[in-house]
Amino acid sequence: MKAKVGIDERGLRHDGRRPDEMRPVSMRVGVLANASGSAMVEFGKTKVLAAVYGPREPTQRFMVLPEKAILRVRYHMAPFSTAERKNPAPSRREVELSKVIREALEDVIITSEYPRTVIDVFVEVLQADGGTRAAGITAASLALADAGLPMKALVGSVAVGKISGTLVLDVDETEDSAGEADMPVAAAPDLGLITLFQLNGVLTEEEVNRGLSMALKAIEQLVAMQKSVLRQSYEVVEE
Amino acid sequence: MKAKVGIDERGLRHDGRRPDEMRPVSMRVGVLANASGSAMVEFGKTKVLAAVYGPREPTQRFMVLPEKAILRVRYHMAPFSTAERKNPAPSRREVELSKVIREALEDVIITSEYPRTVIDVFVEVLQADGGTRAAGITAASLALADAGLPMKALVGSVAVGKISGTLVLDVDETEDSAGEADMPVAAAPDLGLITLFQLNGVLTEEEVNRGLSMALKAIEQLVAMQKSVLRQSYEVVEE
Amino acid sequence: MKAKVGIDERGLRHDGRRPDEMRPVSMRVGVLANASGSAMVEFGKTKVLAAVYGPREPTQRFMVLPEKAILRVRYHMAPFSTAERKNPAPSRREVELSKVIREALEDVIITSEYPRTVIDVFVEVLQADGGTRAAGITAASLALADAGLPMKALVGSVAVGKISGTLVLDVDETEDSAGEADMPVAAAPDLGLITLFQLNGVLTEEEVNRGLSMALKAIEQLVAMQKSVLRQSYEVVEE
Amino acid sequence: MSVTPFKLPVVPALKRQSYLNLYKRGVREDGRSIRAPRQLEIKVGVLEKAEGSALVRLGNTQVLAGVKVEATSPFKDTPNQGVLVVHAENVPLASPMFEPGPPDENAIELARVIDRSLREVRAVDLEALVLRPGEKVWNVWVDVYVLDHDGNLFDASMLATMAALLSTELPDFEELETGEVVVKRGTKGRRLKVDHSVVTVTTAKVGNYIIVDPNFEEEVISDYRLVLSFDENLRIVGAQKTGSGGMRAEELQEAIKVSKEASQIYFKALEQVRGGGK
Amino acid sequence: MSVTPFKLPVVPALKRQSYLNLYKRGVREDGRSIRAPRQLEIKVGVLEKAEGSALVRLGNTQVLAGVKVEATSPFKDTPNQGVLVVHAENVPLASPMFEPGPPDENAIELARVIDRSLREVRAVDLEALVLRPGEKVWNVWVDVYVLDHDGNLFDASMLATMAALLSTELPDFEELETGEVVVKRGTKGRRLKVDHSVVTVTTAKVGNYIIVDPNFEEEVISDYRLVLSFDENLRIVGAQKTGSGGMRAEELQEAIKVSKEASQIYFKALEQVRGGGK
Amino acid sequence: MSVTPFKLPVVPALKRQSYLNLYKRGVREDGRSIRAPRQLEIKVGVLEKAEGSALVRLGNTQVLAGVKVEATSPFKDTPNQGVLVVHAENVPLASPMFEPGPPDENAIELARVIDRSLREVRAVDLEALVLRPGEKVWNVWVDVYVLDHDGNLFDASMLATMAALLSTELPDFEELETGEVVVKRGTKGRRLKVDHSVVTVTTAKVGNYIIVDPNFEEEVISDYRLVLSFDENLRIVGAQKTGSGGMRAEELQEAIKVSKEASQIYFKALEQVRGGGK
Repeated sequence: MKAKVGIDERGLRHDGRRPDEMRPVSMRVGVLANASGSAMVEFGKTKVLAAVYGPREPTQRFMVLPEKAILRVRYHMAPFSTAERKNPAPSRREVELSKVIREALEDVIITSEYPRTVIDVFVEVLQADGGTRAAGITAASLALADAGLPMKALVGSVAVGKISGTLVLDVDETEDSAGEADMPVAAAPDLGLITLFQLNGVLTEEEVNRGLSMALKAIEQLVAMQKSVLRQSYEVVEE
Repeated sequence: MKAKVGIDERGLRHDGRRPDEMRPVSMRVGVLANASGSAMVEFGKTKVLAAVYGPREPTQRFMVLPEKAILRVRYHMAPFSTAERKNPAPSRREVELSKVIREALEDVIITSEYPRTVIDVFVEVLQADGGTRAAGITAASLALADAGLPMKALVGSVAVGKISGTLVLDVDETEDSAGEADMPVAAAPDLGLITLFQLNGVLTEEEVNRGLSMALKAIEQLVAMQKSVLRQSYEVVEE
Repeated sequence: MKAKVGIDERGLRHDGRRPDEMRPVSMRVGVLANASGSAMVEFGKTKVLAAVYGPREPTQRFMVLPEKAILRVRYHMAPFSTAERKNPAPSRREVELSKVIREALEDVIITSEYPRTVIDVFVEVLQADGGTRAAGITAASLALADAGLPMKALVGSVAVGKISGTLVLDVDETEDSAGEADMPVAAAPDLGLITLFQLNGVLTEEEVNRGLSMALKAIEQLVAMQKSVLRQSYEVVEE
Repeated sequence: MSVTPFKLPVVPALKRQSYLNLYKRGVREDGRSIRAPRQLEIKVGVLEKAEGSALVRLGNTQVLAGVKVEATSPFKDTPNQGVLVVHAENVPLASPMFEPGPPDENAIELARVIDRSLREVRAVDLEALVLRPGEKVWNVWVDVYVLDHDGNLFDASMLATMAALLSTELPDFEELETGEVVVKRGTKGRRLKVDHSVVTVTTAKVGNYIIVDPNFEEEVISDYRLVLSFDENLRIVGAQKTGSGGMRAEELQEAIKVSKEASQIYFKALEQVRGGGK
Repeated sequence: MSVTPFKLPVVPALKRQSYLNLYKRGVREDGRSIRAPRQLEIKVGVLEKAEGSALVRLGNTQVLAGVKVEATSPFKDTPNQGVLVVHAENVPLASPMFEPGPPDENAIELARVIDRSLREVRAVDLEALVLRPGEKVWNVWVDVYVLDHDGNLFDASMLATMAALLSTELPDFEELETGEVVVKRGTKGRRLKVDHSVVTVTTAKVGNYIIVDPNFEEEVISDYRLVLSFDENLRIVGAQKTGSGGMRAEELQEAIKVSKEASQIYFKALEQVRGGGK
Repeated sequence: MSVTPFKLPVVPALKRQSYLNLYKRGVREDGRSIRAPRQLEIKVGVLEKAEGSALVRLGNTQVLAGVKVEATSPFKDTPNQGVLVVHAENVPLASPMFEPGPPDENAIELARVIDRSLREVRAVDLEALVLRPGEKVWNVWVDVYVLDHDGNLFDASMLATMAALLSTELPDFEELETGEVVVKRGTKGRRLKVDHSVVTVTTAKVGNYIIVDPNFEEEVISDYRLVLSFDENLRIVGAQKTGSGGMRAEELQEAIKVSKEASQIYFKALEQVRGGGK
């Protein structure tokens, strides 16, 4: 089975992509009427919706900080998003991913402008085909901008994998389950900062560095796309 | 099996009742010492106990409204009330029934007299033989009156079913599981208002209207009985 | 199997102890850096760790008393403490034991000195070989003293069992599962007060009284040992 | 416990009055009649990996329904029937009032009303869901996911449920020697057998008016809502009054007539799904 | 976590003193002796559909116990024994202090003390509950439902449990070819075999007095309560000190004597149930 | 939901500055280098009744790991492999910040990082855990119990996990005719087969410095921590940035080098466990 999803004689992947090629990416903002900001991001078949509410008063009064807004993030998978129906109760994986996604976004939001409030970010995976956290961070960053929250920079995210010994960009589910490593990265290129970094699998030091470069290059393009989508949306609004 | 519980050649039901005949109804108030008000109502073998506490301070401080009392209702089945032991954790059915029972009672209580307080209504099904929500609403309304809470009117409730094509009043469990439709109704006859209306099953428009008339007629009798029971209880107290 | 764990011809128990002999007891205080007070107590292979935090502000603001501190106690077994792995969620047994341990300690702490605060006692069973609640109370009392909380007296605890008709002190797990009765006792000898008393099993009135005497005598020795351990710990601190 | 809602937004009296003034003229803020539902759009097959899916927009309300199937053991009392389960979640991104956590009473009521309406009329042929009689059947999960809540979740969710079921294709499967059933995800075996179309029509009582398909603000100012379920023969296959205001018997009669009419728009939309699906 | 009760009502000092003044004369507010339980009434068979049931009134305290049985697999280490489970709930209608939700520490303690007392003396013959050795046994559920709490839930609940068990009739059942057991609800096969009678007697220490069967206010002002379980031979088959006050050794001795005496009233009541039940 | 930590203690600016002043000179408050972990002590076999156990002290941080095994059915897709599960709990006695209850996001992250690092490199030979192919395998539970939290729970917990696994002896078992497996608790059959050693090295970014093995206060004032997992061949077998500060690419490169060096101290300690264990 690994042979099938590896790199073929032409150097291409199971779906015809080059190793450093992302799946088709789609981004839309302002897709929900109620939310302060929202975005839908697709990486191939992976579809993720993000919505932002706030700054608003916390539901529990003690959950505030005197000098800045608190960020709350929920990463959640729809029951129909996976091959076998997912129980809607939060899994341990969803708990961990909510945490690392929150940390990937927290420092780019200028939360000091809204002390004693809460900013909620809801990330819903509608279809999971690999790279859901990366698409989710990309969507959440867009939704925060769409909500008009002051941000130091936009954040994009992508995962680098290793398949049959080759580093590849934006692994899909088929590749992920057959691959040797999965290294999700999120970054704010305008700040030169990596805001999420994880590795599941085995890599050498050299591979980590090379993989990181691949990811950062792709993230620059994602952020450029985010900016263009936001610009269009502002123009629509201004018209 | 349906034949057995249908209507026989004399036009009678499996337990000898006519289609528009309720099971023997029993009502008692003031059956509990601690509660502000309480009532026990039996429709045949269905036995339901209701208790009211309040108006009192809410356990959670934020759970108040500035202009009126909040009503909290719990419909709950005792583990021994059903054929197979019922798990005491609230089922989805109990959650829904708590909601519709609350809504069936809410507008007859003059909650504006008790702002910033909570009124609790606990409905416990001790034995379930069909019609538990109807008996429960009838008991809860009595318990509210027994608690001396100001009410616009009393509420009674009964379900109409359809068995072998015939509309019948106050279906028991045997009829319910074999029947084609179950339509619970609650009403405050003195106000001319229906406060609960549900239909589970298939009926024509004409049957809905006819069934509703059957139910409203029976509810008038139930409310008359409620009044008589309350009157007796006041007299006892005054003596 | 009962024969094996009974009393042999020399009058000794399965591990060579006399009926009124405890297992080797070990006590240490100040074993944790973060806690206000802490203690580790071993009765043979039974190992229990206790820690005290507070007096401190309650996490929930309403959980206070105006005239004294509130005591919160959690008795909990580590998943690896038992033969079959224990689910870490609190069992009904752990809920009951938390209650009786709290009640065994509550009145010896002079809680009136700290109104509107909470004192937390965490008892963790690291290895369970019978007598965990007794070792836990003994450890908790030490940890409270180690935290410098004002106490009327120290509390020690031990269980008396009945094996093949003989009353025995400090039953281990093997004896407990084969025995006819288990009677845990906690007491503050300096006050002449029994603070925990339970019986699981069948005893005559005479046996209860005789068993209680056995337990109280042993508890006197446990409390003497507690005092000596605390004295040494103070001396270390003062040096 | 069910608790009086104490966090609903307040609709200013002036706004309420402007709504009523419009109703008097038979129309709504967005120009439609008091008897007409909002703009309706149904897209099916919006998810490639689910066995069935549909996205419904009813005005600004958006509901996504996804269907997943799994091989399971039948219930003991119905050994030769598959299982249909409807589950609804008020995902917190859909409304400032929704909070993360297990379904609350509103989501549970929503799912149960949909479930009952389908069940009573046998909308899905459960007998056609048997893999091995008495032992293995399909469990069909419909997950209703409210994405944007601008009122009338019942109608939008029922339409999404029906459209997702109509678009559902059952995967192939393989029986192992051990008797276990392995589902071949991604394959398309045959269509789910949907024998009846069911819709709900929700009316709300606001002031003295009975209006069809209330938006969120209209729900807030309404006395009660009445959810009526119909099959394609216009039999009433379910009903639920929701909200604490009292209803007069004649209001029920009027609501039935009004709802029957409005149901035609919903049925037409489902017909298009059914037609376009094959 | 167990937390110091911080919501108990406050009994005024004057009220407390008036209780103590009465105790000095050996009596209680309602005229009974400090050594006597309140008026006791036991009704069995109050529920037609449960396998067994009993309603106990002890003064104003009311406890309902219901017995349900189901066919289940035995525990691995006791393949030839049925299962007896006692579960208690402090239903919120019984007291302003009870809240909806899973059993708290008091309800759990209550159920466990009853359960242990029955278990140790083998009150119910578990060997007589085998349907098919090693494979199917009766699981007997006793659900203790506190309806009105005016103190001494232990004694009232134990009496309700015993009376409900004594009134229990096991239903008939049928074995299917598949080995499954179908319970024929509503039938009455044979009586549950109850070999021993067990009662608890609760005393409370108030001031310098040991009083039997405290009401709720007496519980609140007591230092501690002592629950002693006895079988019909007056062996002590369980004990539980509850409440945080310390107990002197001689108080235990006195409590045992006092409780043995008082137990006779409870045993007599159970004898009547046993007699009347047959 | 993941929430910005809002209860962390505040480290005074002066304290932070004094830390940074020391780092400038390459040292820490306790005299060690910014590149060195604290005093490390590993004791194995601290619990007689668990199949394996280890207590790790890393400065004032204390973590206890216990291993329990049970016979279970394998997963369907890996019928010839045992199961390894890592579970971590932040027991409330370990820190004023920990509260009773199910594991929070920090405990879950801790367990999952350890679990992934072991899994990817196949540290434990799962094929050697089969009792009866396709039917019964050992489930190996590692429970990580944090007893005293003074920072760097990752490294301490990974060391405790590895040491506990290295000390684990599988019990004997018996197969009944029914096919059931009875574990003979207390016996020592054979050692668990641990093929690889894995350690994590945690660095923290404080000011402009990358320091190894932060204590709790250093964690609080750090921008982020980076947890890198290595096997004995110094391959990177896992990574996790934790904390919300951003990381520069060159910091990652430096952290890898620094961590590789520091890992030697941890590997040496594990070697001693492995050597002493036999």
